[in-house]
Amino acid sequence: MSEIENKAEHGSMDGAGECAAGDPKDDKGLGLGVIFFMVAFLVCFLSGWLLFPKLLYSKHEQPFNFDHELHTAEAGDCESCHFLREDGTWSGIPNLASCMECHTDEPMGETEDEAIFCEEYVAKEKEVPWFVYSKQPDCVFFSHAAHINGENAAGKMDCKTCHGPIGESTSSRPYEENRITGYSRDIWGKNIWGFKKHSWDRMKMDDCANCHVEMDGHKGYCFQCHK
Amino acid sequence: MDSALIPEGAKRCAFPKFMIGMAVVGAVLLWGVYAMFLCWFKGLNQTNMNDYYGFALWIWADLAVIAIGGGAFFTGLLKYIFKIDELKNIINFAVIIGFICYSSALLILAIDIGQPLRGWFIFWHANVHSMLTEVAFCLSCYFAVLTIEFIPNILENRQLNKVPFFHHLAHNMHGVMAIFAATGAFLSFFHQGSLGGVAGVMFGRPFAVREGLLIWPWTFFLFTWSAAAFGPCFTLLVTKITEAITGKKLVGDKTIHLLAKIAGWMITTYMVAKIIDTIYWATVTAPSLGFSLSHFYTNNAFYGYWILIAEILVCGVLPGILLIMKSTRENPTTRLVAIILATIGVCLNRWVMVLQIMAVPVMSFDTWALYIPSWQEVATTILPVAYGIMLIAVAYRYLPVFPQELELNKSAKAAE
Amino acid sequence: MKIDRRSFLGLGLGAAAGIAVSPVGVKLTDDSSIWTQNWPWTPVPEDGEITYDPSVCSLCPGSCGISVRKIKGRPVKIEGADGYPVNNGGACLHGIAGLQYLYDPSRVKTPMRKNGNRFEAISWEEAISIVAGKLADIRTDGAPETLGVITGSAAGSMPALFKRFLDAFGSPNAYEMPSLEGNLQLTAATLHGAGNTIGFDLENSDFVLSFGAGIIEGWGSPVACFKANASRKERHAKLYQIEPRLSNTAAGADKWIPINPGTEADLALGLCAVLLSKNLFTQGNFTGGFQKFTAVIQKEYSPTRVEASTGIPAADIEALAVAFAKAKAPVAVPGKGRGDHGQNLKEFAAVQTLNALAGRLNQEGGAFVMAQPEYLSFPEAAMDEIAEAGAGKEKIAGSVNKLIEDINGSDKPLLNALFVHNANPCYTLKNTQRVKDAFKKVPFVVSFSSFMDETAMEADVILPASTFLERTEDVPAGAGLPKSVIGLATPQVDPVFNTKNPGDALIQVAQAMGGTIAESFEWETYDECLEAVAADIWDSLSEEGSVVVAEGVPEGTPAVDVSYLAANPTSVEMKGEGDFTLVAIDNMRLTGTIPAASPFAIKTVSDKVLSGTQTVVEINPASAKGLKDGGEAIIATEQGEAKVKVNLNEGIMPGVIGMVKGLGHTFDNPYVAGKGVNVNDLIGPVIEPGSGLDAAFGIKATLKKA
Amino acid sequence: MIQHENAHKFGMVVDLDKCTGCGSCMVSCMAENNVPFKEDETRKKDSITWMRVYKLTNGKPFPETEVVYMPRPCQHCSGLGDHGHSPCVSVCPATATDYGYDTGIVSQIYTRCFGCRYCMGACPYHARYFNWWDPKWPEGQENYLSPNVSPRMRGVVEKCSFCYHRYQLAREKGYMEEREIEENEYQTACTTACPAGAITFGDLNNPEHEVTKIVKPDPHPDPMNKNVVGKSRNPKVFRLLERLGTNTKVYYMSEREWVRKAGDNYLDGEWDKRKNHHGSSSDHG
Repeated sequence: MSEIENKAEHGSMDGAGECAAGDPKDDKGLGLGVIFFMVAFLVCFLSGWLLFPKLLYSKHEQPFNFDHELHTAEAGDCESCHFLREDGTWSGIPNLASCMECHTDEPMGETEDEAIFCEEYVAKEKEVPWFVYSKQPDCVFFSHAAHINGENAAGKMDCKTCHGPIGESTSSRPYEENRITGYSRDIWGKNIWGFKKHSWDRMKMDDCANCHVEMDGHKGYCFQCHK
Repeated sequence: MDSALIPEGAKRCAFPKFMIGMAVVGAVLLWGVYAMFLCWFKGLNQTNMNDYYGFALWIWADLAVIAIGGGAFFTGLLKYIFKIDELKNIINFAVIIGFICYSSALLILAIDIGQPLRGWFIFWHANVHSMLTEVAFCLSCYFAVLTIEFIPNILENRQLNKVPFFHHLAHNMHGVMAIFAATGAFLSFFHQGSLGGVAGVMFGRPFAVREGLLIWPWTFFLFTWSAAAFGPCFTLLVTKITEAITGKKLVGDKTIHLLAKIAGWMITTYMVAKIIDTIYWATVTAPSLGFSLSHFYTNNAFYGYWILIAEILVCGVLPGILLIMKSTRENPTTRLVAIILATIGVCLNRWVMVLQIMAVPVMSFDTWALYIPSWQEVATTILPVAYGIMLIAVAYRYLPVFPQELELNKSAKAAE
Repeated sequence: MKIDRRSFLGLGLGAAAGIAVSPVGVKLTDDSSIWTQNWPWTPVPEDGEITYDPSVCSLCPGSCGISVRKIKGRPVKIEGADGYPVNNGGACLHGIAGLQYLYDPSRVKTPMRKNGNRFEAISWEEAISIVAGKLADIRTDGAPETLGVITGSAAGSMPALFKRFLDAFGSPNAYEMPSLEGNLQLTAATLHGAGNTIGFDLENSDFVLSFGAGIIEGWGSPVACFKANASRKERHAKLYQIEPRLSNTAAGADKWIPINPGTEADLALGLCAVLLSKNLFTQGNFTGGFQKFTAVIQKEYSPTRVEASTGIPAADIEALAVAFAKAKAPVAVPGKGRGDHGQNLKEFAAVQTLNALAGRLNQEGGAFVMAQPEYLSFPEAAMDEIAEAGAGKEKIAGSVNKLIEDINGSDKPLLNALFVHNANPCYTLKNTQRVKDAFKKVPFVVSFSSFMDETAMEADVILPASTFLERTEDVPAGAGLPKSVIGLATPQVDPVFNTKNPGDALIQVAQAMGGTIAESFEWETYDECLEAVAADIWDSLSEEGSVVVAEGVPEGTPAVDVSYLAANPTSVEMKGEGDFTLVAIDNMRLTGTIPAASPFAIKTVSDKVLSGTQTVVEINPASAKGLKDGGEAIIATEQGEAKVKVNLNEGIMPGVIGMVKGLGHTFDNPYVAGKGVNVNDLIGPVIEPGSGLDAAFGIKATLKKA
Repeated sequence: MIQHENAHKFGMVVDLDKCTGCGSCMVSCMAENNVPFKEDETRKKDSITWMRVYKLTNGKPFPETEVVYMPRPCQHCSGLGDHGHSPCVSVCPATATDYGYDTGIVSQIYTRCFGCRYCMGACPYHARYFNWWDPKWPEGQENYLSPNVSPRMRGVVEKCSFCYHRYQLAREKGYMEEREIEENEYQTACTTACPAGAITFGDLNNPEHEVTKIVKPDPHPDPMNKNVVGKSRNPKVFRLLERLGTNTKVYYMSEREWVRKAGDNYLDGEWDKRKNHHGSSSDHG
């Protein structure tokens, strides 16, 4: 037996002695400690799960409500407003000019949203500062053309797969932005752990990769989607 | 005033004296910390690195501390696996030195990368082909192992040990230490090796590239071997220094001689391998790529042939011989010379395998690139040294690091 | 109930454990790294629809067609325009970097007035009225001829508009900065009669004999020259470069013939002499005493004599002359470097005469004698009697350099007011101090500069000009081209700052002055003016973006008047003393004139040319005398001295120091100014008798270790 | 790694006899790719130039001196034996750079890179640059930045991408018109800018493309060095450091022997032996 261990034994003896002396107080202290532990644990655990996600994201209302359902009924399918330009690049959210192909500064309907649109933007020829739910960071190059005009099945996807049933929405939900990263919450997904039920619940690189693996058996090379 | 914490029966200097020492070293430490924050907040433009010197002083320091920290795993291996029980007298200290070296290595890495907050990508988005990935994984795992190996020693602190739980924990950990020692040895083999691989796989750099076995270039094995060989020398050196400072004999000669002897044979065998490797590289590998040896050593005074001679003969073969010959090994002076040379030798080897690689031009119309580190680089490189000194001081003062301390200094006690 | 250590321990541990099993840790780790990927201080360029718009670059006389790529109307890249008659696709680095000039830190952002020695911003109205007021005073004093104008070139509607202003105002004092085009016109006037210019059909010549012309260093229309030069490989055409220094042109040439600096004219005449004596020349219609010419040349420029001055062996000279005469389509090209500054008429005339003797005038692959493009027709300028009187007066000097000399020379102010447009004489002309002194002697200087450059800083009022990307302008294509092309620069973006097209500024000044001057400028805007005066070609110009007004080999063999050379004009001598000859080098990556090189261009400059803030000079190791490569040295001439670094370079004649043009700017732009020395501070002008050109190709200098 | 039956292999050949060293390629690259600039760019060892033009001399004294300019973009190595393990890709610990087996282009992803700079050490061409500073543009100048290439942040490595974004845009048009893209639709910024037309860019796997016609790459490993694949069968064409087996996709062409020799390293007298061999091997090319 090495000398350390000898000493150790010895040390523990008087340690035990002390314990014996102060048993009652110690127990209470320990008990109290346990209670404190439980309380602290519960508080932090719950706030981590419930409060933190709320604090992490800031909410922004869109400049005014947009009724997709109405517009699809009036103007036709998604492509009639969100289209590929002649050079194959994606037009994204329509600019004021394309809205004014139908709209004038005279409202067509009675909704106050349209009124706002006509007065604040059409009349003043100001672009609408929409928040883009599906906005990807600058490092991403996403080719809509490849996904809707591509060769195989993979190249003929419908909007819903990634964007969800937004075409059926009658009002604009608030845009949530991650305070740290500036990302739209739609990228990481509603669920704080990033779990998803539908294909459109999340728009992270992994989601692209998974689909690519399914479709062409390979998640592709970096430059395919990065710039 | 802190006597309650000092191991029973052990004599330590007065607390104020101790604190003054700590303050002095602490000042150096703070200087390093300041430089560290400069690098983190202002970026690596604080260094003198450039696009030719992507790897520089820091990476050298990294490789060096990990090499000389190799004493921990090797001594552990000998003590727990090969059951050379004599080494129990130095194993604690070897572990502490290893712990210091590896924590320093990790710290330096954290400063060295351009995007510290993305550091974890190396694990999350690991590229299995990269030697650096292998390094990162093994390094951090082995650091965990070292921590575990260090814990029982901490728990043996007089006060902690009074807590029955801690006491038994320490006791049982001693028991299972063999498993950790084995794991440690295994991990070390790979990260020491892959650090060597880092250079060896650069097939765009004729000064570094080596052929090898499967995916591992010869430098992989050379680095592992050299770490095992020179690591213990550093352990011995630090022990010697600690003894000098404390004015006490802390480890018995028997143990010292044994470890020195083992180191000696390791060094000698390593040098044989290293010399074969160098000759093969100089006469086969490099020429096959259009480079003669003179290309690497004759452009400037700093990277001249002297560096090759110094590394291989003066700081390699010589200490090896000094340590295998009984007479010189057991003569304190020659032994000291040997372990100092050996420590220099392995650091020199790491220097060459990092900085000279960057200095040598590869394109026929390219130029040599020399570099002088900025003060921020120097300060952050000295930081770990200061931190090491402080940790050793604290450990020595409050932990029963040297089992033989009491017995070896009985005579002194009696004299009082 | 007592709260002790253990309670706090519990609290801490509990909190830690609670956080640990919540998403906080993971999310924060991930988000913090994503934060580093989108740092708010790293710009994110806005995306949008991509469009391409054509225009013309007027940064240099090259006048290349450009295509401006825009995102949502925001220019992001300039590229060469495919199919443009001058450059067809390619572009030079300065044009490609053109967008940097839009947002240049040294832009003049609004009209300025000098108050004491600092500028203060004023409104356009105020600026215009100040200028108009001053000028009115000058006229009431009855000295309209004391208004002068310095423009960058004589070509195009803008200089014409300034000239017209002088006419209406009543002054003959219009001056242009030295330029290759100017030198060629002067040469043509001397040999072939006024109104002509000379073009060189490089792309069809099989033997280009270049007298130091930087064919791939910015001579003439750079990109056109690059293309012609590149095509040599397929055409198996030869290029011989005669130059004291291994320039890039010399490096790319089939043969580099080192020659003593400034003796190119001697060699050209020497070659003429050989052709004459060997009877290898073609009988063209030579006038002005061909016999006398023959006699003089053969006597004064015999190979042996020329060997003495040029340092080229007589045998080589004869061989060269024979090779030149025997080639299928040879052409000799004058104009050292960019052919603008430090040139002499003697050399230009001699080289063109060599072409004539070799029968290369108006031959494919030869030298074209072309009429200067006449596409602008201004209505007669209205002139009152003050104007009539002033216009009758004698022009002060024959050239801008002489003008500066005269102003400094006279004790009373020769000019009461001076307009400077598209020029930076206080940087570009030799002995810049002398130029600044002259400017100080002019009571009222108006600058039309886009940038707060060395000359603008000398001005009393600045009417800031929009850059070539912000304004309309007709751009006649570059000097030395074998065809004449007119391009149209159009605004690619609204003026970034409160600037105007100089044409508009001038029109407003004229209208503010009223009377006949206003009558002479009865246009609302410059654009309207241009459309009117360029009416003949306007339709195609505005639709195509360019019009080719002359192309192909001109008809007939032009007369060659050899009287100028027959009189054997004296060659200019180098000033100063010292055992070195300092010569100024044109470097493609820098600009010797305006505007200064862009940050991108400066970034490409070799560290063997600029090191930190020091100019690096080239000398041959043979004449290094203890100077080390990369070491510091003091270069001294009679004009001044400067601290430089030394680059030991085998590609330069022993005894010659090469120093690059285009460095040493002193205005406020940390990316391009405050770097190196301006070679014009070290070299003084030498006016060539007769031509009035500043012919100083270099100066004697000493170089000592610092 | 997946096999693409119709994979491209983009590469270029630079005619050094035509290159004038004018610098258009460098600036076009900077403007195209949002490359930042500093006040002092004369320290070339920390000056970001994806395309750098080197000046080579034959080392002879006046007046025999000769000079040639060599533009050096990223060489887009396909690595030993052409397997796609380029010197940099194989060492990147975080997969921030990969080899596109479908294009042969070596990527660099700035948001993945954490700045260890191992790739820079591994690259013998110094084609990789580190962002030692935060990129800064004089006020207003960020207005000309292009959205097709994302600006880099401090602390990451960047390099030439063969203007991959131009390939992306060309393909978008291709998808739109449901066709393959043409040779001239994807050209790098340096290629289109070169006033001398010294650079030819295209698909080395496509025999129709000009670059392939000039280079005539040998698909079989070099009998003298199995690591070398794609050696040119044109005796005037060479690659930089070909002997290392990096298998670059940037080829150079010159009539001058000393220039071709400068492309690689040779022991004394070795060049003449190899030269002759090259000559013979070029016959069947």
